[in-house]
Amino acid sequence: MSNEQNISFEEAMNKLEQIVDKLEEGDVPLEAAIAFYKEGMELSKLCHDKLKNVEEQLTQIITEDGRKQNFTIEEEV
Amino acid sequence: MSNEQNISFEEAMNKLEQIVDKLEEGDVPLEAAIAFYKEGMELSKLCHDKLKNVEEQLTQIITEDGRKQNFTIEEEV
Amino acid sequence: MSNEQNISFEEAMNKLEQIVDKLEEGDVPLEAAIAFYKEGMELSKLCHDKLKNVEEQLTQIITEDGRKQNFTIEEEV
Amino acid sequence: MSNEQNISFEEAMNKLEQIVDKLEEGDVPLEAAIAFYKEGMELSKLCHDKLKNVEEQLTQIITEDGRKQNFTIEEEV
Amino acid sequence: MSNEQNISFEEAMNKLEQIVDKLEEGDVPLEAAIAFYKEGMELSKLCHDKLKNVEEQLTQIITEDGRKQNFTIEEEV
Amino acid sequence: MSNEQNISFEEAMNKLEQIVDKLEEGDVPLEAAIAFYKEGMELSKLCHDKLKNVEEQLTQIITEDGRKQNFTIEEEV
Amino acid sequence: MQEKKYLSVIALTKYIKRKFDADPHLQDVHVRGEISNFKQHSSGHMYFTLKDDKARILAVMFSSQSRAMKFSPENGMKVVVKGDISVYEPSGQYQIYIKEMRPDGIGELFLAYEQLKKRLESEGLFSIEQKKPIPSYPKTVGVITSPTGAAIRDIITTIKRRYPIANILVLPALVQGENAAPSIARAIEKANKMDEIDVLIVGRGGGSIEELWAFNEELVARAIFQSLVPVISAVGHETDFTIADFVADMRAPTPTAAAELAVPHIDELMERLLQRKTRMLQSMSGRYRYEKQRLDRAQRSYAFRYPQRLYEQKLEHVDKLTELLVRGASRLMDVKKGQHETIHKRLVRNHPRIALREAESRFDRSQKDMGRAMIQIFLKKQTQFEKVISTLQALSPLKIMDRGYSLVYSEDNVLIKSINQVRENEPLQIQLTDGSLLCNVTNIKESENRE
Repeated sequence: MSNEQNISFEEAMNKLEQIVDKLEEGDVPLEAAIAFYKEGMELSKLCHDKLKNVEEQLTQIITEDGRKQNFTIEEEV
Repeated sequence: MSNEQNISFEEAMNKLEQIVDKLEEGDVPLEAAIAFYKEGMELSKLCHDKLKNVEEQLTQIITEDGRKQNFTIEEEV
Repeated sequence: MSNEQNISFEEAMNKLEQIVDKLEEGDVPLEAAIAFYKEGMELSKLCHDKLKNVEEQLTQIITEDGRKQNFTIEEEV
Repeated sequence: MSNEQNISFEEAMNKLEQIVDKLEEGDVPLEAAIAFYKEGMELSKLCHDKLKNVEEQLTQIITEDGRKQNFTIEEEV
Repeated sequence: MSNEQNISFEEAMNKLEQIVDKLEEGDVPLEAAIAFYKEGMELSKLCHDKLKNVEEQLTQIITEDGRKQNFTIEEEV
Repeated sequence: MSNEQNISFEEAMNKLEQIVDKLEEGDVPLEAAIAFYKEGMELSKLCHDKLKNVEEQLTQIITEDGRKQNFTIEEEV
Repeated sequence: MQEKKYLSVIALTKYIKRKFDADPHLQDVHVRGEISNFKQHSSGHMYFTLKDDKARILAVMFSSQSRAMKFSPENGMKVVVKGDISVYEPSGQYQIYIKEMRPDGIGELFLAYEQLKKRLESEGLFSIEQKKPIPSYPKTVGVITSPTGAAIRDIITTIKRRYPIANILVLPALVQGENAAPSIARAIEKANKMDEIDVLIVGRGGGSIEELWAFNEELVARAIFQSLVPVISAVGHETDFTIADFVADMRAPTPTAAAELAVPHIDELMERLLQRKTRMLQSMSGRYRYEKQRLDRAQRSYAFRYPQRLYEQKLEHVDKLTELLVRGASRLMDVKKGQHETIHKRLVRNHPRIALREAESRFDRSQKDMGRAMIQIFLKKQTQFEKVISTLQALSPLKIMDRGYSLVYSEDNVLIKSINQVRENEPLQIQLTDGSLLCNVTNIKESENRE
């Protein structure tokens, strides 16, 4: 799990989507399914965290820009 | 019986289905039928336990996820 | 960021343009995109500040006939 | 700047013209523009001063002639 | 200037005309122009004096000639 | 002037002609011209006086023995 | 036999010569003929052949006779001669010894004139380059002519009238007859020696060709040519030219005309002086006016009248450049700002918010899909299980007991199907539908109707 922290959002998402695909194929043995599910949930959490982080960064950029500059992104768009 | 604990849900289910098939054939001596039945009941318990276990894990993962999803197994069915 | 203070307006503009080009190509991973955007915003601000600064200096240089020349960004935009 | 005091009016004008050309071509780096503009303004002032000086000298010569000579150019015409 | 007193009328006139030509062509460097102008004014005065002198001599010779000729320089013009 | 009294009529006339030619050619510097003019006027006066004032010359004949004697025209019968 | 007496050749020749010389018909013979084979020796003797269509005769003319002759004989020339016929002993030839010879037909004088003219001309005596200029204002005029007669009077009066300041020096000379030519030549030489004469008039009044002949003589021509004093010829003969006329530095048709050519007229001189004065004055005043105009022009020049033009235009240029400088800087700023604005807009347009939203939805979808798939798997398995269970339960052999049957198991859990499996007092387990009974065998009875 620890090394999964270093994978990118896209890699994590790809893995997650592979898991979903497998699960949706339907022939997955129960124990395997729950194992996949468990891994999927972890990846999901990872992605979620990354998204959260990105959101925070964006908010920060906007805030910083808003403080430092007279022009704001929203107005310009 | 002890080694049966290590078989998978699907193996247990297969065995169970074989027993059912045999019983359906009908000309099984009662004594054998009872034995099959008994084994079937044990397998049934095994599968039930596995299912129960998976259900519990699912619930637990969702809970750990922290997000309140209003999905329960029963409701989805 | 500190060394970026020393780059010229044109260098900053070039960097900014490269970043914008990459972003416009669209294949940038999310985290990279956010980092690019962040850098882009900083470069843009740097350029803006430099423009502001040059304008102020230009205005400060008094014309031969004693008038101050206005070069203001806001009015011109 | 001190050595520019020794350049001739025509040299100063040529330099000024070159600076104007450069600025009008627009190829000047932003930071260089300020130096160009500054030099241009100084050259402009230098030229202006030189012209002023010539005017004063001319006036003086004409006045002296008026004192020294019985004839003035206007009368002869 | 003192040595210019010794130059002939024609030399002075030639110099004067050269100066006039140069000044009227307008190609004279500004600093040189004032010197030219000054010299021109002096040459002009010199020529004028020399011509005045010639006129006086002419008048005197005519008078000495004894015969009254109705010649005056002005009338001939 | 005194030595010009001793020059012959022919010499005086020739000098006068030369002076006239020079003056008319116009190549003479102005100051020289006035001097020539002065001299020309004196020569002119000299010639005039010679023509006007000198007594009639004698007519002589060379005799057989080489002597000069006055000659008068024999009236034809 | 008598010896014959032989004559010597010379004796014979002398005899014949005597016969010729004694014949009066062969003395002073007049002969007409044409000259050929003409030879003249350095001694002056002439040798030639006199011939006509049919015959020829050798002719000799000694220099003593030819000297007085005015013309020179040439081959082909037709002549009439007077001479004696004699024999030249050494060759034994008879020949005519000419005493007089004249051209046949044309006049001797004319021929002489033509011959001399041709010769002198070829020698260059007439050439223009040799002519000396006649002085404009002669102090002394020499006159070579007869001191009596009209010519001298005309010359003197004309000179005195025209130019009274000139001296006149008369050099008397014979102008007619045998001695005229040497006399004239001498006078010319004398005039040259006197060193005071500025111009010479040589001439006489009109007359016949014979009277004027002295002026056609070579002697006179050479004297005139050699004279250092310019010579005006004045032979009173309006139509024909004498040799002297050709050689002289100037030719006058009459003595009066010569005098007019020799001296200027005093009135003309006075007029000339006045004219020169006027011309000097004109050129001087013209010069003065020209120079004054030139000076005026320079003084009136734009550069001097409006010296401020020297800097005004330049000032304008400086102002214009300064304006361009400000405009250039401003434009540069505009360009840079425009560039920045454009790129900034592009940056903002590429805000990662959209990418974020896409990522979020992708994430949500995956998460949801995974949950749904998992639940489906679970439910499927559960259903499968429940189905098997219910079938199993339906097939349960224990259902027979519901009808009152029960199952008997031995102590070691073996189903008892025969009495033979059991002994008395052996504990047995009887299984009923709703439970089991633990019993002991008290009696064993074998069925009777069993086969």
